[in-house]
Amino acid sequence: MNVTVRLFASYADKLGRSRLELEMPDSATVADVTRSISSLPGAATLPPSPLVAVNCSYADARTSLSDGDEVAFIPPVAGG
Amino acid sequence: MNVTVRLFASYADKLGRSRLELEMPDSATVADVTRSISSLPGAATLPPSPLVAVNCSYADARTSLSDGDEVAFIPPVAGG
Amino acid sequence: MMRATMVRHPILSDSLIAEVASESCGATALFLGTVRSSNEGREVGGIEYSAYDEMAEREMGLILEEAGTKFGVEAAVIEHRVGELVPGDVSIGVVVAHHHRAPAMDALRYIVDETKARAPIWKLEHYADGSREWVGAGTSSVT
Amino acid sequence: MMRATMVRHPILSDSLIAEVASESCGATALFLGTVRSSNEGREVGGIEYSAYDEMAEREMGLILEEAGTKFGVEAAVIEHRVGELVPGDVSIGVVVAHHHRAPAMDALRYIVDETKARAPIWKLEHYADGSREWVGAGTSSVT
Repeated sequence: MNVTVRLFASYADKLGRSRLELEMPDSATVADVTRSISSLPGAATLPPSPLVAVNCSYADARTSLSDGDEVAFIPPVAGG
Repeated sequence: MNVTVRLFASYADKLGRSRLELEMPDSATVADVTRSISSLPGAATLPPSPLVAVNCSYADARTSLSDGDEVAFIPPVAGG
Repeated sequence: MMRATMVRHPILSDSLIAEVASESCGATALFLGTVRSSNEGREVGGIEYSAYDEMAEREMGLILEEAGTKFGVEAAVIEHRVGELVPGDVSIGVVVAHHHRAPAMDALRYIVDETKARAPIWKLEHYADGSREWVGAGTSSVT
Repeated sequence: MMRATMVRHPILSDSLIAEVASESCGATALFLGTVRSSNEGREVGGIEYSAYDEMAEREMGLILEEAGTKFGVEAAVIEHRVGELVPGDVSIGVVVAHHHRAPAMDALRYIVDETKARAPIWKLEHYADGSREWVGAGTSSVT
């Protein structure tokens, strides 16, 4: 299955991109996507368990994914 | 000595006036002014110890007065 | 900058906000009290606000000083309106500017609550049935 | 009436207040967050706000629903601005209308605090010395 990964703010800076498509096994979880991202160039300074959202809702590492899901890595927020 | 008494809102309605001058003995306190006011027509339904301000500051019954002081009787406030 | 004023004209929130704005303050908190069209089930046609003006301004000034000391407020304004108001009219406007958001909102609540508890201001509510009553004065209906 | 929107235009407090006003609500509470000209001793030239817009609007919408349930809010609006802001610009406006003043201010604080904690929004501060830094991101200076 395919998932869309979105990166924002300092994470997008580190990895040099804000969006990528990943092909993942059908049983993949958020943790699997995090592992894939962590192996990319520039990802060395990402936190080991970054905050993640799936389809615009906060999710944890065990959340299982479906084809077409959007997985977003959320740096420490600073709105307001 | 002379003190000015001010009445507001429901108290002014009860006593039919908003201001009067009283001549008081030199050692008079707020309690003495309250007693004088309580004997006026319409004052029967005033509370026994109404809230009082002297010269725009809340004061208690034992506060002693000076010539020219303004003694205000303050009904339950309802600003805002 | 602190100001506490009894006014006889409409209270304009934009003017209050502009008065306290500064580039050093990250937080502005505003409260507006508005005349409601009903109170405890009775339809309100209007409210006549009256005050012991000199003392109300003095007491609200003290409240602003207290808020300055307690919360480190940079600037704050209270305007309280007196006269005949109708539902929807703003009776009180309070604005606070502070470096930070939490004390801005703490100070706003303090000023609003203390003003309501201490400022010598009264309201005579006019009801749709033609009767009038002093709010908060217990059995002191005047009609 | 509840609305949570990311905007690219200036936030106008008067419009927000007018949007929630009603004759049944006696209390309106407003918070404005403003870009400060200094932060932790450094002179700030501007802030670039960015967001995961769809999620930010969804999360702020949830926060408004929560405030409605917890505090009985009649109407509330959040506007958060993104793009290049300079000191003095309003970055967030929150307004709450309620029958009563205490829950209006409780709800305001809840919405402001939760938005700051949960909405996926970031700021890149630009300093007078030409450097830039992601706020809150620890060691992630980009210059």
